[in-house]
Amino acid sequence: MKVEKEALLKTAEEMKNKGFSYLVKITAVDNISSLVVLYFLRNLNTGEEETLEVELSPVDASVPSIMHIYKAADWYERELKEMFGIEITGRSAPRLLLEKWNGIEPPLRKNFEWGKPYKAMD
Amino acid sequence: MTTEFENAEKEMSRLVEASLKKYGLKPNVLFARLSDITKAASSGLITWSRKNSVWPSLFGLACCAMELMDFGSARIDAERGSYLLFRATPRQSDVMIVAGWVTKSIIPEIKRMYEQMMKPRYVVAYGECATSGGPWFESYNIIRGIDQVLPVDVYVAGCPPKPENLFAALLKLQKKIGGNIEG
Amino acid sequence: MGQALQGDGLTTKINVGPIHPSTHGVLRLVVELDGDEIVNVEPHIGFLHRGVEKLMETRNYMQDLPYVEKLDYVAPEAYSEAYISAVESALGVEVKERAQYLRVVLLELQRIASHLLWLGTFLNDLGHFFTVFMWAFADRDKILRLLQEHAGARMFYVNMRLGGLNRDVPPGFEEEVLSVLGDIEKRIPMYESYLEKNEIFMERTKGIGAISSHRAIELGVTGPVLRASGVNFDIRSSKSYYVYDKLNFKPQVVSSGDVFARYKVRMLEMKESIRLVREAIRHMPPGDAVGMPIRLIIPAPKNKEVRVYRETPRGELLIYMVAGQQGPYRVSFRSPSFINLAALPEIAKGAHYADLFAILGSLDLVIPDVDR
Amino acid sequence: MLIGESWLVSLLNSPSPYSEVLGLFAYAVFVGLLVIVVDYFLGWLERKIVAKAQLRHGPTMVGKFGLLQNLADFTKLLAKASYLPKRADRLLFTLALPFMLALAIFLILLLPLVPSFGFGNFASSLVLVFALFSFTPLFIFIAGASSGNKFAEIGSQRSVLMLLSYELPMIFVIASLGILAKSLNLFAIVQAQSKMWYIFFLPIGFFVFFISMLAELERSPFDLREADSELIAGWLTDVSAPSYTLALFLDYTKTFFGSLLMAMLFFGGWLGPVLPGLAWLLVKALIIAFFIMLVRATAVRMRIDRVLRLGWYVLLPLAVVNLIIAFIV
Repeated sequence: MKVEKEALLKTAEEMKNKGFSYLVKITAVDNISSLVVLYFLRNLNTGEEETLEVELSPVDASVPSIMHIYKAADWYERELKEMFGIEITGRSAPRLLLEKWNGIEPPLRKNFEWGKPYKAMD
Repeated sequence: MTTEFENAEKEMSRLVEASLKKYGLKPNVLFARLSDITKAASSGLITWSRKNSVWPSLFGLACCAMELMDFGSARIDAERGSYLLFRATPRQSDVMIVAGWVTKSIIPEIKRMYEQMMKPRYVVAYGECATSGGPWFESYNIIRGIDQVLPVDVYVAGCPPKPENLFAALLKLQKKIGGNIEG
Repeated sequence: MGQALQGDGLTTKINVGPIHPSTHGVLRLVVELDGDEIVNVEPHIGFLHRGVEKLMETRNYMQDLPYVEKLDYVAPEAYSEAYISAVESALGVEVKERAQYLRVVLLELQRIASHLLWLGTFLNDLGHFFTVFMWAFADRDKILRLLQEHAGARMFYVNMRLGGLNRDVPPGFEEEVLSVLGDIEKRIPMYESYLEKNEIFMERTKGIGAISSHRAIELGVTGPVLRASGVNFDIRSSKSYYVYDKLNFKPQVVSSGDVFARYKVRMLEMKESIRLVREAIRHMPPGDAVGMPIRLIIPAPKNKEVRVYRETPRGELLIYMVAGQQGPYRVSFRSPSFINLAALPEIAKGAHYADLFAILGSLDLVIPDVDR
Repeated sequence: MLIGESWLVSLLNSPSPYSEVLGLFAYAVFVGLLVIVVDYFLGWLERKIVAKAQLRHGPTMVGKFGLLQNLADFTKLLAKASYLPKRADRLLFTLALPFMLALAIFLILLLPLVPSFGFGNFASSLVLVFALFSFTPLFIFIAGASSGNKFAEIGSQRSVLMLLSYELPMIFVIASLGILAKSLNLFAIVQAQSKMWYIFFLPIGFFVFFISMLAELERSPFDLREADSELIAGWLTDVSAPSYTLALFLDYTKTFFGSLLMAMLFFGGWLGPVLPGLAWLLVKALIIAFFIMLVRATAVRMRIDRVLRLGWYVLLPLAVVNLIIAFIV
């Protein structure tokens, strides 16, 4: 189900009231032209699934945080930030999830320079 | 490892001679001969005891840690072969069995743990990931093998190597401690 | 040390370091203690991050199979089977009838082995000096030997192919499976009576780290942890992939939600898995189960986006794959231990310091699965 | 030959003036050797028992039945480099362990091993033994706190907590024994058991005594000081290898002391039909040590507040009941 970035919070609220109370996963796909963020939701009683897709421009992508709606979103959003460099607006600045991960640009983007000579961190 | 001790002793005896010469004293013959006797006797016993009591320290990183647990479990009973079940503190253990891939962010921890272990200490690189980075050698966060960080004594091939391989590797390490395999 | 006086806010920060006997893998917990009570737990992960999803994008379908198994190395069968069914649905390949039964048998055997490993390490965390650890590992060894007969390796069996397995089971495999399950079935009541009559064990697990079912759904926990707090949800019944509906699978649910409930759910699941394997073997149709190896030249993938939901011993695994020509364009794993660990600070708040390790053990985490 | 005390008595009343001093010295050396041999054997026995409980057989490769395994362990540990942590308080940290070991061996010296001779042959030797025995948790606290390691500090705090909750029931049980034997002298208590062992008079007393002794010796269900899975090694975290040998010896000496004490107070120390006194005592002590080690192989560790609750609410009333029984009997 396609969702605009601005309408994300409202639709997330709606889905929660409609019974989609379980957030399965937040992940993103970097097809070079655009960055798609996917939210997998599920209604535990009926078992049906629903995915919200948000289209973002790859340059400085940012997504509003839905942590206050789905408590489980906290860690997923922080992983999104470190793996894709997508800014998460509207929440406290999270500590780095992955230990000692500063200074390395997001690896899961397609333009990630592969096999850069790494230096054993002393 | 044992070579380290030889030059340590040579160093010690050189210092003793230098200080004795400085103060113009004659080395105390009786005492010197006594220390030789005890050293000769104890060196035999000490190497024997070091050979026969190798305590691994708990350092399971990843999938090889599962095989490490099997190594300690009932079928291949580790305690049978003088490898007491894993001592938790690095202070009281001799062997550090590195089981799993080594990432860049864990290097400070490995180094601190290695320094905490007491002097005659050995490292066993258990499994492909510890010897050469294993299937992840191209990853951006992996160190290709523990030997870039620590001096390694025994490498164990296999992914994951069977617990019996580890038993054989530790026996080889014991031979090395006993001094009949150099380097 | 800033040792705390009762309730005056002065807390000690304890660094349960990355190399610690009871963290299974490398996980640093910064625990804030007020006296013996936990004020806040902050897990630091990333020590075992090796960028699997990035690596998988650069390799073709067949080369990724070993990667997927090493994600969760306590139940590698579950992950490799989920990945192969993702590739199958991408290429639109049908799984053979007998292969479906065989996959269920292998999956459930792996589940029993993983729960046995959990039982051993869980009791080690409670301070039980390696005894049940040895018993559980001895039983687990029998199952590993069974899987080794089929696949040739103890832990990582790259034995899944498109539409089936790489080879059919050796003759006499079924009788052996039944005999091994026979003595494991005798062992489980022994474990249960040994533990549930042990008054100290009950004290250490009853009522500790309890979360209500609403809280569990809110935190997004999954698998036995979710079913232990009374939420009746199991992928095997809701999605009923393969032949689980024919084997009339019933999810095991306990409602009290504490550490003891998680232990109970896993024991019930073991019994259920034994029943499932027996049913599967009884109804297994003859015919071939050998699948097609993934060759380099493969037909263009039919549907681009693929979602596969599976139930691993630790929880619900979702593989979302965008299929590329040779290899996956993008693979994303929803690893159950990741979200269970994210719930740890909520569950462990207010517990005693010694209970932190009981709770950590009851969540059954596999840290490389968290860091990917 | 060695076990029988005849040679000791003859040495004592030999005419030479130094006989008194020589006798005491010989007795002390004899007890020291006995402790070392029994410690070594207990260490080996423990690994074998725990292994058998876990469907495997313990050390077998080194020596005949793995007998030399402990020798190899001890000498290797002694030959390792030693290390004093920077933040540790040097004097206290180095002194704590040897002092504890000396105290434990001295306590065994006080016990009435041999009927006719012993250091503890005066009026209230039982009270003295327990007063000294309650020093060990204090030393553990000193060792833990002075090692400057956060885990060790928690371990040492727990040891003091446990001391409080387990001294009281023990003292009540000793009081009941004193009433039964009408004297606090260890020798008299053992002598008084010639007709009937005290275990039949005071079964509750033995039960309370056994549990609180387990807590004092930090054996399995209560080994909170050295909780492997939580505090890495509790107060032993920063103890480097050579002093770890002392810790091992200390552990087994305390177990030996605990089982000796229980053998004497409840099972009539050296009273036995055929064998010489000391042999009977050793047999009983080893049986009790066997049970202590079996508990270690099977019990889950308790949480610190449960341990205290057990101490105050369960053991104390039982000890009082035991006291009343002692009055009646």
